Amino acid sequence: MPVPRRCQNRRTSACTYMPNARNITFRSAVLEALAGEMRRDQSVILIGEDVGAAGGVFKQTDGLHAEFGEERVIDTPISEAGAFGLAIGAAMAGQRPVFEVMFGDFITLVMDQLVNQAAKVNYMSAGQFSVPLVLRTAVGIGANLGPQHSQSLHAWTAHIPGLKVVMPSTPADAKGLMTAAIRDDNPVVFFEDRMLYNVSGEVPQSEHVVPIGSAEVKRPGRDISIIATSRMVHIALAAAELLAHENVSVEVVDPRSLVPLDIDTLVASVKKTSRAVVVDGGYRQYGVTGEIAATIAEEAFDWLDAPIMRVGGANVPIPFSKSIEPLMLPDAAKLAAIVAQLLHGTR
Amino acid sequence: MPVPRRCQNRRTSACTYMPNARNITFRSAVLEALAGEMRRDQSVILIGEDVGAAGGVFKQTDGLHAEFGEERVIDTPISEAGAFGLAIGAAMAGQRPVFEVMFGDFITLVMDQLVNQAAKVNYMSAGQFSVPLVLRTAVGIGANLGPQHSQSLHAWTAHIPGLKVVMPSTPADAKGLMTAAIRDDNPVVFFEDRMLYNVSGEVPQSEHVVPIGSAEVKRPGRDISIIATSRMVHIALAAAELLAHENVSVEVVDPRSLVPLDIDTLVASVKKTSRAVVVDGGYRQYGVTGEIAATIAEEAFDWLDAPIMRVGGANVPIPFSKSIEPLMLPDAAKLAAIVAQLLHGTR
Amino acid sequence: MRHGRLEKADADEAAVNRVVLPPTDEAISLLRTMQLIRAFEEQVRSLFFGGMIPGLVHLCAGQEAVAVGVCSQLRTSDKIASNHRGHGHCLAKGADVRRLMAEIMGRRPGYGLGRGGSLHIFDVVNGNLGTNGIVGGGIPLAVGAAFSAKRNGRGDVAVCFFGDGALNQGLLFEAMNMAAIWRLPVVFVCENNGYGEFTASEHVTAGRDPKARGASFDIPSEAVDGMDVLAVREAARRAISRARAGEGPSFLVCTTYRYGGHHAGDKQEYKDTAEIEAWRQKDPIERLGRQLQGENLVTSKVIAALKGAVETEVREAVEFARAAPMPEPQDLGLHLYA
Amino acid sequence: MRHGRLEKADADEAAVNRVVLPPTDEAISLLRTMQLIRAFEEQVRSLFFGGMIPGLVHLCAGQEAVAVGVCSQLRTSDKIASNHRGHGHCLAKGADVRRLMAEIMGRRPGYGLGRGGSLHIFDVVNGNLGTNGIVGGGIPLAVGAAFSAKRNGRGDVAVCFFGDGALNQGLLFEAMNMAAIWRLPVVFVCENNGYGEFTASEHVTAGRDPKARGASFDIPSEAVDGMDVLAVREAARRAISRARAGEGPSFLVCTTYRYGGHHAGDKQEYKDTAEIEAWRQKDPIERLGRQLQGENLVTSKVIAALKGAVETEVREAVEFARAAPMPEPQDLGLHLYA
Ligand SMILES: Cc1ncc(C[n+]2csc(CCOP(=O)(O)OP(=O)(O)O)c2C)c(N)n1
Ligand SMILES: Cc1ncc(C[n+]2csc(CCOP(=O)(O)OP(=O)(O)O)c2C)c(N)n1
Ligand SMILES: [Mg+2]
Ligand SMILES: [Mg+2]
Repeated sequence: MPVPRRCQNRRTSACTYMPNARNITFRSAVLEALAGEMRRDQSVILIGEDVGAAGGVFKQTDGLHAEFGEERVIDTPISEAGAFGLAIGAAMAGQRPVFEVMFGDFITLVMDQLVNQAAKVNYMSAGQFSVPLVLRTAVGIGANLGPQHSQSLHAWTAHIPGLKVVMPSTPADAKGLMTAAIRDDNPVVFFEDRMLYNVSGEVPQSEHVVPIGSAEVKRPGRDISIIATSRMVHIALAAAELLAHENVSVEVVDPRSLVPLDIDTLVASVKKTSRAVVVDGGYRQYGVTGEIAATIAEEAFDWLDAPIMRVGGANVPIPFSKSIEPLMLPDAAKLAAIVAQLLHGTR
Repeated sequence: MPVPRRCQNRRTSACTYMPNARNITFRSAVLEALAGEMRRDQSVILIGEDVGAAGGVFKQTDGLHAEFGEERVIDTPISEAGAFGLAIGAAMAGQRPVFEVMFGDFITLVMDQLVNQAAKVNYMSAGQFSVPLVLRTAVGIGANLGPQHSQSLHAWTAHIPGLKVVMPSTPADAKGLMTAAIRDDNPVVFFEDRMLYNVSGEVPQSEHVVPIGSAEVKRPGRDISIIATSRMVHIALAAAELLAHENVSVEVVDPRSLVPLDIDTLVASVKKTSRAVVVDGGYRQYGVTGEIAATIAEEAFDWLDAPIMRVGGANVPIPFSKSIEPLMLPDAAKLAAIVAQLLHGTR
Repeated sequence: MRHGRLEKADADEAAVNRVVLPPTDEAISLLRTMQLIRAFEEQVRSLFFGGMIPGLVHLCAGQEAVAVGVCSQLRTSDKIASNHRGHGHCLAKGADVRRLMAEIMGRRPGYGLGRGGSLHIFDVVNGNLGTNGIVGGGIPLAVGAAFSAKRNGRGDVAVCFFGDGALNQGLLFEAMNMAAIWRLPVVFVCENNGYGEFTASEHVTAGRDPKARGASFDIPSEAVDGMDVLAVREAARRAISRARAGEGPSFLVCTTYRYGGHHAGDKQEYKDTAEIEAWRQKDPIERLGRQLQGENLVTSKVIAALKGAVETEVREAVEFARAAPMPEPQDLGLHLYA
Repeated sequence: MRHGRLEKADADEAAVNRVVLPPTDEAISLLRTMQLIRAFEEQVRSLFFGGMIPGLVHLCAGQEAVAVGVCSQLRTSDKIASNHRGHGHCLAKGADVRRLMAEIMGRRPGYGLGRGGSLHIFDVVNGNLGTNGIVGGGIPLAVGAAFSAKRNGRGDVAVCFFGDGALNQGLLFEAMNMAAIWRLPVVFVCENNGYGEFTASEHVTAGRDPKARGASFDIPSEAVDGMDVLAVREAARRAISRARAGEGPSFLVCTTYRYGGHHAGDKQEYKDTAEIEAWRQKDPIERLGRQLQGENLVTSKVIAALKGAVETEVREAVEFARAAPMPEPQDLGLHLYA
């Protein structure tokens, strides 16, 4: 078996061999997963606003309508709640819908269907009905879209038992996790940071499945662990690069899914480095960093040399103006400074 | 000035003097606040399903319709999203609505209005419009109401900048915090555990305001801090009583509001006791215990003798059956056992 | 009498709903199923007051004709989505009486291991997508099942049952619009019993004629006397055959009445007794019984025997459920994921 | 020509919408406001392509008659709630051109300190409850303002503007139902421009006649030629006087057209050019100009002068906004709470 390319992970479980890998964008990687699964399984259908002939407002469904037709690529009215309810009913009746919510901010409109129906049907029916469905949505600060078009409420969905929650950071993971999400018999919420759509990376051409619930060490290191989600992984890697110049060896770990959370990989990293920063792009207050930090602290308390720091989005509505929107999230330099402070105990 | 009754708090800030206190139920205490504010301020109106002549499904609005008439106590159609949107518009135009969502599970239906409108209007309009509104809802496991009528999603609302989130545990706090919530110029989400409605306590007859954002030490202690919300405060107090027999001195701290969070009072307690357990009645995964534990750990790391433990609702839909619903939450004995383990390092 | 405005619409349609007596076997089956539901609800009520059922139960006594008339036209592979007042829908769609009772009593042999209760009864074998604790929640599920049925092309249909209260949930309109544009094989069945909880529907529902709400989407919409199982059956037959034939959705507004309170324990202080009495005069079970006797198709003895039989069946179900175990601690975490 | 089905409804109502020419001053003011909006949108478009406006902007060129016709009948204390295509509504309701432009460009003197942008323009002085990024989001806000106005008893009204896309949001129906049962002084104004984003409304909207959706709540509902400011003004006058008189809500379905794409930058590949051309022939500004000239109320010179003046006003606003500062770091946290 040839040596995996670009695989920086020493734990084999999370390390993926990539045959026929090519450099493609995150957008194309998700599209490849969708098209691949739609070819493989007739019951996979795509439902959303302007996902059809228009190919999605971010061109994230481009070509699917042409290939699979309007019976399987369905443009809905602007009726998020009803259309998502419809998708759940279709899933209960044997379809495998991928439902798109155009902007992550609008998942607020489907919460009743998601929480009170989709997440609980398998449990309430004692397994008589399942809800094999993917809810995908584009999120992310940074495109000057303002307070109602930039939020990522992944913390909400991670709070609800019965859902799985996925947040890919790389094109390969995007393809592998979307494939796994579609094949999963449970409702999976799939958050795509739209600022990653044009980011490229190596992605296997053939079928590629990344199991949901496996974290990956994206960069090994010794001195401190940065646990980062989705786009924050890239900022963490850039910060790690900056810190490498100062002889700080940073390990970057990407949980890849929030539910299930691969806590073992996270804890193993922190037990090795004894220090951790958790970085996430959602609002910081009562966001996912608290759960992750607290869980690690419970499991690795005796290994910790410093408190686990948490970095998240500023706790304000997301302004649209170019001058201040960037203040919502840390950049690599800011994150590196936080890490440096933590290492030198000057907090 | 006479000595405050029943005040177990050594920090004067959080300690309330209670003139003319009588023993009344939590339900009556909230009702007193509503009636008091409606008398004081003509712009206070009450909007909800069956809140009028019927007096609420839990009799939580009993008598208000008779006193204030249908112009101010408004029965809505079963249109949660629209009616809540209406309340927001009314608030922007000068009313001070108290909007009731009958069961906390149904707040899922008003999330778009809450998150994308109410929470952001003051910010987006740069203070031109504010949204002085209270969203009250009854929550709580334990009445065999099943998966869609027992959830408390306070963690969600606490995640959204621009909202305040209140969770009273005692009748006095319920009155004082509801009064403060109605007077607040911001959207305040007010969670009432319906299992507390019949719990009685001393409540001042006259105007009583508890500032939002002030935690209270409900029982002072030396060995360990239990930080508990809403009904969990009572379980914590019962556990503390059990532990007192084993010569363990437990301090019970009630944040009373999640946003703003009175982190100083929490940290002061933990710095004193060096150990903490955080207890909340929502689903444990990605719930509020993570944020509270992680925040305390950040601030009091060097004082901690053990990891902060977190106790929450089981991570499953809430079953209705009498035999297993009680397993969703800890009781006093279970909580006492967790504390004992933590103290004896046998975890 | 309140709840009268809808009577009017009713009357307007009387001509359309001309009664056609079905074959005797089928008529008896309609009668029997209504009796079964009535007997079931009576047992549930007494179990509730006897402390054997925790939580909340919403009984459908008085409304049997709607569930039975509609479901009589469905086959097993057709789907229904029900609401909080759903025992009748479940039984009419073929639910096992014992498993249903067990679920309502929180016992392990129930449809959901006794963890869901009355508000959450799922029955995959009979195509029941669930009773539902969310007003309106089941509506789009049925539309989704209809979407799936259309894809599968085997002529299956879906039905959602909901109350007049759900007429004001925006979800209904979204669902109707999609059903109409995609010509989905779904029937929207409103059980208009004049009240949502303790509030008279006329206080919260605009428009003289609820049918107009469906008609605004160009969905064939008709008012039906929901106390007449034969009228319901006829209207359902028309709607369901349209659906099977690929002609899209229909909307049936069935005027009916719940004899009891919103939930067992509600004293109904918001209704006057004359109103209740007037509606009891229209009892759907009595009515069909009279019709069948009038045509000499059955005797009062047969009717009594049928009634006795279903009462026995329900009593046995109660015995079964009473003897059945409660869920065990290890059941708490089962089926969280598929 | 697509977007034609609605033309039909339009024609049916032509008789009702008989044009009444307003006093000259007022007619000129209508013309001027439409010109102002057109000039404003043209500037916004070129600023967007010049990289001076980040994010997304949705322009209303072509639709001016609706905003202007309706708002001409409102007083300052009346409220409006707008949507994502809202610059016209803001200007018609009296917004300061400079502050509006500054907000859209993300500058500190804007209505929201330059933090909200085009989708979030609030103007308390002129009773504007905001443009809105959520399709349908503004509708219940207007209904709430109407609720408040009714309580206050000063005869104020509220108007919500929304597109044909919002016709399918359940929120609209919930809002209409409440407005109807409580007879609230609110006017629902649908700007039916035939498309929601890249999807033709006929593909996603059931029912031949959108008016029927309002009528199903017994709300007086009329189709209006939204390219004719005088027709809009007349229909709005009727609706608003009903509202002021305590006679409750109305629904106006105004057929109109957006000349440009869904947002600046959308190339409109889903429209054919003949369709665009046909609609441009109905241009509301040209039309009113012709009507006024036809009645010899103004000359083409006056019209040109008016146009020149608003163009200057807009250019000055651009200069103002360009020179204005961006928000500062400390602005990030301002106004989180009142
Ligand atoms: C979304 C939602 N809102 C409120 C409730 C509380 N609730 C349960 S049943 C009911 C009344 C329903 O009335 P209707 O639809 O007419 O059905 P009926 O009870 O009359 O059969 C209400 C308000 C709920 N379960 N779900
Ligand atoms: C709830 C919601 N869903 C989807 C969108 C994305 N979106 C913005 S505008 C729009 C189309 C709206 O169409 P219409 O209401 O007809 O207004 P128009 O753009 O034609 O003026 C959509 C789908 C949104 N902003 N909000
Ligand atoms: Mg009813
Ligand atoms: Mg449109």
